[in-house]
Amino acid sequence: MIKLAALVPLFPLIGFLINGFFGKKISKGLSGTIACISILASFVVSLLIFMELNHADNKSQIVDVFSWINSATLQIPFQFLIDPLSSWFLLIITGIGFLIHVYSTGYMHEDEGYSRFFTYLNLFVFFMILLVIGNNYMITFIGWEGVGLCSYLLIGFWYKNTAYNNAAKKAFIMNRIGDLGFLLGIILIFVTFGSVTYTDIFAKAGTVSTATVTTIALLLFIGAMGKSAQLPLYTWLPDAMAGPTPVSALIHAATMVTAGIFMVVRSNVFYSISDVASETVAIIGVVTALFAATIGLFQNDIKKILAYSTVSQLGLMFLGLGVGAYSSAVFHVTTHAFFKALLFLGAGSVIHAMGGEQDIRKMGGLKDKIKITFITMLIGTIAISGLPPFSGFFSKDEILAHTYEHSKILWLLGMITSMLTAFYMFRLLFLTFYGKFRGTHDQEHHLHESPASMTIPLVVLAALAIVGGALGLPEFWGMENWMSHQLEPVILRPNYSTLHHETEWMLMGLAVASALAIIYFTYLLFMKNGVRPADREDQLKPWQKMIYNKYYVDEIYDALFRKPIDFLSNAFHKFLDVQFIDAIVNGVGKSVTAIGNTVRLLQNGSIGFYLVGMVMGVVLIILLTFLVK
Amino acid sequence: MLAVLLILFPLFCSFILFISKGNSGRTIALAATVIEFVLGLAAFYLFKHNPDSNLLSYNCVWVESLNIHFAIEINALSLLMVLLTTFLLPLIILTTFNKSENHPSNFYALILMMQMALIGVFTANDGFLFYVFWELALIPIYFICLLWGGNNRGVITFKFFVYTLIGSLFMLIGLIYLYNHTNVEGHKSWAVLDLYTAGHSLTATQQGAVFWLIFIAFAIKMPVFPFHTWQPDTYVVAPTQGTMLLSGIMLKMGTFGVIKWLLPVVPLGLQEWGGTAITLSVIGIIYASIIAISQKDFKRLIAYSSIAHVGLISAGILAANQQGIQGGLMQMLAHGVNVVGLFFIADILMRHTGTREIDKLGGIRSMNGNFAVLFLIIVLGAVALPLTNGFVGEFLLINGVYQYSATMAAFAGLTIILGAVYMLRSYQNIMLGEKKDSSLAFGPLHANDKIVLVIICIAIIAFGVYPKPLNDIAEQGTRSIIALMK
Amino acid sequence: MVVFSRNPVNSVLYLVLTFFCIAGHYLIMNAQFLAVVHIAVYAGAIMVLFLFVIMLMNLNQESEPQKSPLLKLIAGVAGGLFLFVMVGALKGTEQINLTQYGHSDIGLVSNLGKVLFKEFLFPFEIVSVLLLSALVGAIMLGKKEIK
Amino acid sequence: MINGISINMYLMLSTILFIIGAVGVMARRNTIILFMCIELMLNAVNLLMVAFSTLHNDSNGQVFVFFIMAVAAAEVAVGLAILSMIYRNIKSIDTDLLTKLKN
Amino acid sequence: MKGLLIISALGLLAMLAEIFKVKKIILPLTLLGIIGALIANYFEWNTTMSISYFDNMIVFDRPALAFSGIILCTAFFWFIMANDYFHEDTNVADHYSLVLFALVGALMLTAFKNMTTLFLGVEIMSIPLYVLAASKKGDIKSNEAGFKYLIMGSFASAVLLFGIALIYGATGSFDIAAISNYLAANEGNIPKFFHVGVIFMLIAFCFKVSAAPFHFWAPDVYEGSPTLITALMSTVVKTAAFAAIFKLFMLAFALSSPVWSSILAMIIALSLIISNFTAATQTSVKRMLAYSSISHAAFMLMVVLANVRNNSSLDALIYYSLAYCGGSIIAFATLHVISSNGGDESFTAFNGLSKRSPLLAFFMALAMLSLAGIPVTAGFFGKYFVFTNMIGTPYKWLLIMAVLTSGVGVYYYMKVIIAMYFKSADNETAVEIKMPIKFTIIIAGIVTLLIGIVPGMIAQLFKF
Repeated sequence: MIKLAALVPLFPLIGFLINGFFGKKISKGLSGTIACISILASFVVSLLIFMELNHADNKSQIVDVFSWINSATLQIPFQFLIDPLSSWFLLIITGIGFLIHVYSTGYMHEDEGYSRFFTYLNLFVFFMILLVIGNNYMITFIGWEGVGLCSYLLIGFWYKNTAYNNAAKKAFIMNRIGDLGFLLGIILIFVTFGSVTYTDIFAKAGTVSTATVTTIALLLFIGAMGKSAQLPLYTWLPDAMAGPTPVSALIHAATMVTAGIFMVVRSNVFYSISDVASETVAIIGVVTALFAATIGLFQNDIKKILAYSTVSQLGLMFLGLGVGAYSSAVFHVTTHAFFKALLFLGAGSVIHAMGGEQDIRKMGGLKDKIKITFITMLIGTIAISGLPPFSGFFSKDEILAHTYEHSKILWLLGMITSMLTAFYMFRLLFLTFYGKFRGTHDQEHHLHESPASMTIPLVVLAALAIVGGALGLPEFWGMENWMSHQLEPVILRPNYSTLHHETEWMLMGLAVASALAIIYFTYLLFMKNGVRPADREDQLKPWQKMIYNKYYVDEIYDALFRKPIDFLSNAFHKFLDVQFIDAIVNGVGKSVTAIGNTVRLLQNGSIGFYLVGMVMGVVLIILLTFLVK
Repeated sequence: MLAVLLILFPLFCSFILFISKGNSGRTIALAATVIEFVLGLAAFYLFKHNPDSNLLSYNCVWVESLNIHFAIEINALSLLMVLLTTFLLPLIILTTFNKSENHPSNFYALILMMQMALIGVFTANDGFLFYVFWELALIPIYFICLLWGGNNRGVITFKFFVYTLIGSLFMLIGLIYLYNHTNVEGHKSWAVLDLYTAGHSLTATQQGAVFWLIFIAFAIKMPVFPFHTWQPDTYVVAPTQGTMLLSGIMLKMGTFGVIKWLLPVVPLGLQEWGGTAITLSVIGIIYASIIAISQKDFKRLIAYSSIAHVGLISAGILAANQQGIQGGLMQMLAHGVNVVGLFFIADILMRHTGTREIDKLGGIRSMNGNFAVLFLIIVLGAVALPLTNGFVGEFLLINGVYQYSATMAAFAGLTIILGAVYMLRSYQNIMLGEKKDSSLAFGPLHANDKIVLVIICIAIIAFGVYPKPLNDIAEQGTRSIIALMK
Repeated sequence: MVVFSRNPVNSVLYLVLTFFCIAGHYLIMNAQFLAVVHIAVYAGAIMVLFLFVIMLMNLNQESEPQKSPLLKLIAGVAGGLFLFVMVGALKGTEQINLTQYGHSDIGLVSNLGKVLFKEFLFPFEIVSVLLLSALVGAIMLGKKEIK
Repeated sequence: MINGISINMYLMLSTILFIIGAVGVMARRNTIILFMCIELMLNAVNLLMVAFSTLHNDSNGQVFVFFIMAVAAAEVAVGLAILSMIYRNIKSIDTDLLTKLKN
Repeated sequence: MKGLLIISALGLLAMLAEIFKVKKIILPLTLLGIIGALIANYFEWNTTMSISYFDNMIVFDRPALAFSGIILCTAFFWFIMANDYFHEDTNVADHYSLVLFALVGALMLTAFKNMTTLFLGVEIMSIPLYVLAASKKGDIKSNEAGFKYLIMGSFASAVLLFGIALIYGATGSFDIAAISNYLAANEGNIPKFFHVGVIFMLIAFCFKVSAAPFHFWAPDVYEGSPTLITALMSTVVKTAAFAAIFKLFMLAFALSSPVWSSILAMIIALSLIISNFTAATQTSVKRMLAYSSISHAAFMLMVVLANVRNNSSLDALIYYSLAYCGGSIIAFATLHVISSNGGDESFTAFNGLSKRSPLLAFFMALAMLSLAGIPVTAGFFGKYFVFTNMIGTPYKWLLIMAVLTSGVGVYYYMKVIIAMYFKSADNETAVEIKMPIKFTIIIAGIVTLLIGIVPGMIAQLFKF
C-alpha cells in the first residue's frame, strides 16, 4: 500500500475536480457524498499505509511520483516520504477531515455555495496531505502555500461580506510573510546542503556550522509562526473565524495551523543542533500561549474564544518543541485536534441552533435544548482544561513536564497559561449552556438540536477526546508511551523524561489541582455570582479594556505597516514616480523644447545677426585652436 | 529551414493582411498564428529528438563587407521564447474577436509583423541581426499603440518609442564596440560567439562600459527601475492587444537579451556592475509593488506589478547562476502567460462594465462565477502560488538571488508578500463583496473570451504542476550560457 | 568709408578708391597685368554696375534708416574680436621678405597667358559655365513676369 | 621696389581689409553696400593671393585672382538681379525688411 | 569626366531648345543625357582607376565616380519629379539649364584635384542655386531666401578664398596632392597661417553643409525656396559638399587633423544640439526638414572626424549620402504634393494623410523612419556606419551625444507620422499625385528599403 501513497492526495483531488467542474450540475447530496467518500477513501488508504509501515522494517519509505524542478544540482522531485510522522499526520488529517466533511454536509446544507464549499474543502485536504507527505521541503511548501490558499478561499467563503474578505486577505498575507521566511529557509538549505530532500539533508546536518543551522532553523520557524499563528503573526487566526465553522474546526484548529508544528518536528534535526533556535521557539511559544490566553479571557464571540485558545494551545505546542519534546508536541497536536475540532464543531452546532448568533452574551441555558452538543462540548472543555483522564491532560502534562525539566520559568508560564485556559473555557461553557437564555424570542423559539450528520461527528470526536490520551500515557506510570516510540525514527534526539517520579507526580498533581481550583473559581464567578460580561466596552476597566481590544495589536500593526505602506504607495506614485522620475524623463523632453525654443530665437531672420553669429563662431574657433593652449 | 520559416511565415501573412480588405482579416490572422504555433511545436518536437538538426538553424551571408550574417538558430534558449511567442499570439488574436477595430486587417498585419520581429530577436545568432530585429519589433508595436490606443496616446506612446529607441542605440554602440574588437582570422565578425570572445578579451573598465551600454537598452525594455516611467502609461494607453504584446512578449526581449547578449559577453563587467544592476532591480521590485498597492486603475496596477515581476527576473538573471538564469527563463514564460491573462481580464472588465476603476467595480463574482474562478486562477499564477506556473520561476529566481546575496534575496522575496497584497486587494475589490454600483452588470462571457481564459488557466496550472518539459530545456539553455560565461 | 558712408554712391566711390590702392599694391608686387585687369574689371565694370543699379533704383538718397546701434555695436565688437584673434593667430609667422626671388616676370601677360592656357585650361573653360549660369540667372530674374 | 616689405605686412593688411568688409556686411542694412563689402573682402583675398604669388615667385596665384574676379563679377550680377527683383516687390532694399523667414 | 561634359552640354542644349521652341523635348533630353552621363560614369569606373585631365585639375577616380553617381541618380529623379513644377513656369529652359549647371558644379566638387577647380565648383554650383532659390519672382519669401543665400554664400566664399590664399601662401601650390605632400614633408615646420587657412576652409565647408554655428542660412533658405529647389539643395548640394570635404579633409589635410579635429568635434556637437532641439519645436515640416538636414550633416561630419583613425569611412559617407538623399527626395516630394494640393507646409497639413492618400503616407512614413534611422531602412545603416566609424575614435562623448540627440530626432520625425496616421484631417479629399512624382516616390522608397535590407548591395557596388 505504501507504494500507492499517491492515492492519498489523489482522492481528495478527484473529489475537488468533480465538485469543481460539476458541482453546480449535480445535486447537493451527491456533491457532499462525493466529497466525503473521497476523504474516506483517503483515510482508508492512510490507515492501510499506517499499518503497513508499522510492520515494515524500513520506517522511512520514499515514493516517487514524478520529477518536478531540475536546475543543475537543484533536483526537486515530486516525491513522497512515508514515515511514522507523515503517516500519523495523514491519519489525523484524513480522519478528522472526514468527520468534518460529514459534519459539513449538515452544517452547510442550506448554503447556496454548498458544492463550492466542498470543492474548497477537498482541495484543502489535498494540499494538507501534500504538506505532510512530501519528501522534500518544496513539496511541503506546495502544501504549505496551498493550504494558505484554501484557508483564504474558505475564510472568505461568504464573499459578499467585505469584512470576511478582509479577514481572508489578512490571513493569506500574514501567511505569506511567514512563507517568505520559510522559502528563504529552504533556499538556504539548498545553498548549504545542495538538496532540499529531507533524507539527504538530515544526514548532513551535523556537518555544517551551527550558525548556519541556526539561521535555517530560525527562517523555517518564521514560516511556522505565520502558519501556526504565533506572535507576532497570530492576528489573522482570530479573524479567520469569519469562515464557516467547519472550516474553523478543520483548518484553523485541527490541521492547517498545526503545519508549523509538523514542520518543526520534521526539521527537528536542525533544532536539536541549534540551541538558540530551540530557545527562540520555546520563548515565542510560551509568550504566545500566555498572551493569547489572556485575550481569550475577555472575548465574547464563541468562536473567537476558541480561536485564541487555539493560538494559545499552539503556543504550548511550540513550547514543547522548544524544549525538545517533539513527540509530546505531536501528541498534543493529536489530542488538540480531537478536542478543539470537537469544541469548534460544538460551537458550530450552537451557532446553528442559535440561527447564526455567535455572541455568548446572548446565549445561556442551552444545555437542555441541545443536549448532545452540550455533553460533547463539556467533554471537550474538560479535555482542554487538562483534567484526567481526558486526552488533553496527558498531552499537556507531558509538555509541561519536559518544560519543567528544561526551565522552571517557562514551566511556570505554561502553568499559568493552562490555568487561564481552564478559566476562559469554563467561562464559555457556563455562559453558553447555563443560566437563562439571553437571546431574542425568535432565537429561543428556533432552538433545536442539530441533525445527525452533525451530531455523529461530535460524538465520535468526543469519544476520541476522552480516550485520546491513551496514545501517550506517561512512562512513569509504567506504561509505554506509544506516541514517542512511534516517532522515534524521525527524531534525532528522542527526549525521554529524566525527572524523578516524585517530581512528575508532583507536577501532575499541581496541574490537576490548579485546574480544579480555577474551574471552581469560574463556577463561583459565573454560576454562583452570575457575573455577566459587560455589554458595552465603556463598562470595562482600563486593563480589561486593553485586553478586550486584544492589546490593540491590530491597530498597532495597522499603524506600523498598513498605513505606512499605503502612504508610501501614494507617495512613491505621486511624488517619486510621477513628480520625480517621470518628471525628469518628461523634463528632458520639456527642456528639449525649451532649449529648442530658445535657440529658435537666434534665428531671427536678420542677415546681419546671422553673420555676426557666424563671425563669432569663427572667432571662437580660432581662439580655441590657436590661442588657447 | 524551419527556423527561417518561423520568421518568414508571419511576415508573409502580414503582407497578405496588409493587402486584404474587409473582415476576413481576423480569420486569416488566427489561422496564421495557429499554424505558426504548430510550427513552434514542430520545432519543439524536433529539438527534443534531434537538437542538432540543421532544420533548426540557418546561416547565410547578409552583408558581406561587414560580415553580417543572417544567422538564426533555435536552441534551448530561443526555443522557449519562440514557444512563448507562438503560444501567446493566437490567444492575443482571439481576444480581438469581440470588438471591432478600425482597419482590422492592418491591425493584425502589424501584430504578425511584430511576431516576426520577436521571433527574429529570440533566434538571431548574429549581433547585427539581433539589433535589427530588436528595432523592428518596436515599430509595429508603436503603430499598434498609436493607432488603436486610448486617450492621450500620442504623447505617451511617443515617450515609449523615443525612450526605448535611445536605449537601443546605446546597445548598438555597445555591440559595435564589441564588433570592432572581434578578430576571426583577421576579419571582424558579428557572430554571437565571436562577440563573446571579443567581450572576454576586453579589460575590466571596457567591459564595464559595454555592460552599461547594452544593459541600458535591456533595462529600458524590461523596464528596470528607474527606467520604468514610460511603462505604466504606455500599458494603460495601448490597446489591450498591444499591452499584451508589450508585456507578454516584448518585455522578454529585455530579459532574454540580458541572458544571451549580456551575461556571456562581459563577465568582468558583470562582476563589477552586476551588483548595482541587481540592486536597481530589487529596488524596482519593492518600489513597483508598493506603488501597485494604491493603484486605482486595474490596468495600471498590472503594469506596476509587471515592473515588480520583471525586477525579480532581472535580479535573478543578473545573479548569473544556474538557478537564477533558469528561474528567469521559467518566469519569463510564466509571466508572459499570466500577464496576458491579467490584461485580458482588464479588457473584459472594461468591455462588460465600461470601467477599470477598481473602486467602482465590485461584486462581479456573484454575477459571473466562472469568470471569478478563471480570474482567481490567473491571480494565483501572478502571486506565484505553488503548483501554478509562476512559482517554479519565482522560487528559482529567489534562490538564484540568494546565492548572490542573502540580503538581496530577502528584499526580493518581499515580492511574494507585496504581490499578494495588491493582487488580492484588487481581486477582492473587483470581484467580491457587494455591487458598489447598482447599474453594474456583468453578463456571461463570450465563447472566445472563455476559450482564451481557459487556455491560459490550463497553461498556468499545467506548467505549475508539471514544468519538466520546459524546465529541462531551460536548464539545458542555462547550462550552455553558464558555460559560455566562464 | 565704404562701410560707413550713408550714401551708397559715396560708398561706391570710396570703394573705387580702395581698388585703386589695391591696384597700386599689385604694381608694387610686379603684378602689372593683374593691376590693369583689376582696375578694368572692378572699377570699370563692377562698380559701374553698382552705380547703375543705384541710380536705377533711385537709391542715392540717404534713405537708409540706421541699424539699431546695438547691432552695430555687436557687429563692431565682433569685428574687433575677429581682428584680434586673426592677428593673434597669424602673428609669429616668420618674417619673410617678399623679394627673396629678386625680380621676376611672372606678372607679365605672356607668362600669365601661358599658365592660364596650359595648366589652368580646364578651369578657364569651366568659368565659362559659371559666367553663363550667372548670365542666365540674372536674365531670368530680371525678366518681367509674363502673365 | 618692394624691398623690405615683409609678407606679414600684407598678411595683416589683407586681414584688416577682410575684416573691414566683414564688419560692413554685418553692420549695414543697405543691401548694395552689403555687396560692396563682400567685394571688399574678395579684394582682400586677391591682395593676399598676389602677395603670396610674389613670395613664391609663382604665377598660379595671379591666375587664381582672375578666377576670383570672374566669380565676383558673376556674384554681383546675380546679386544685383535679385536685388532689383526684391526692389520690385517691396520697393526697398533694406535688409531689415527681409526678415520674413525666421525661427 | 565625360559625365561632366555631357551635363555641361545638356545645359547649353536646354537653352538652345528654348530658342528653337522645342521645350517639350527638354525633359526627355535631360533624362537621356543624365542616363548617358551615368553610363559614361560606369565605363570610366571599369576602365581605369584614375584618369587625370588638364594637368591634374580634375580627376574622376572611384570615390568621385561614386559620389557623382549618387548625384546624377538623385538629379535624375529630381528632374522627373520637377517636371510638372517646371511646366507651370515660363522660363522652363532657364530652369533646366541652371539646374544642370549646378550639377556641373556638383560633379566638379566630387572630382577636383586643385583648389581652383574646388573653388570654381563651389561657385558654379552655388550661383545657379542662388538664382533658383529666388526663382519665385513674385514671392518675397523666395526673394529673401535667394538674397540671404547669396549674401551668406558669398561671405562663405570669401572665407573659403581667404583660406585658400593662406594655404597657397604656405605651400606655394593649389594642387591637392602637392599640399598633402608638403604636409608630409614639412612636419613640424608648417607656418601657422597654413593652419588658419585650413580652419577657414573647414568653416567655409561647414557653411556649405550648414553645420552650426554656420547654419543660420539653412532654415530660412530652405523655407523660402520653392520646395523642389530645397530638395535639390538638401540632396545634391549636400552630397557634393561632402564629396569635397571628403577629398579635402580626409585626404589632403588628413595630416593636419590634430588642428581641426577637435574643432570639428565641437562643430558637430553644436550642430547636433541646435538642429535637433530646434527641429523639435518647429511647426513647419519644411523648416523641420531643414534643421534635420543640419543634423544629418553633423552625422556625416562625424565620419569625416572619424577618418582620422579609420580609413573605411568613405563607404559610410557614400552610404549615408545615398540614404539621406533617398529619404529627403521622398520627404520633399510629399511636401510638394501636399502644398500643391492646397495645403501649407506645416505639420497640420499632414493631418490625416493616411486617409487622403495611403500610398503617399506610407512612403512618407518610410522616409521619416529612414531619416530617423530605424531598421531596416537605409537611414539605419547610414547611422550604423557612422557609429562603426566613430567608435574607435577618442570622441566617444560625441557618440553618446549623437545617440541622445537622435532620440530627439526621432521625436520630430515621428511627429509627422503621428500627424499622418493619427490626427484627422480638416478636409478629407483625396490627394492627387501626378504620375511622375508617384514614380519618383515609389522608386526612392524602394531604394530606401532595398538598401536597408540588403546594404551589401551598395557596398559591392562601390568597392574601393
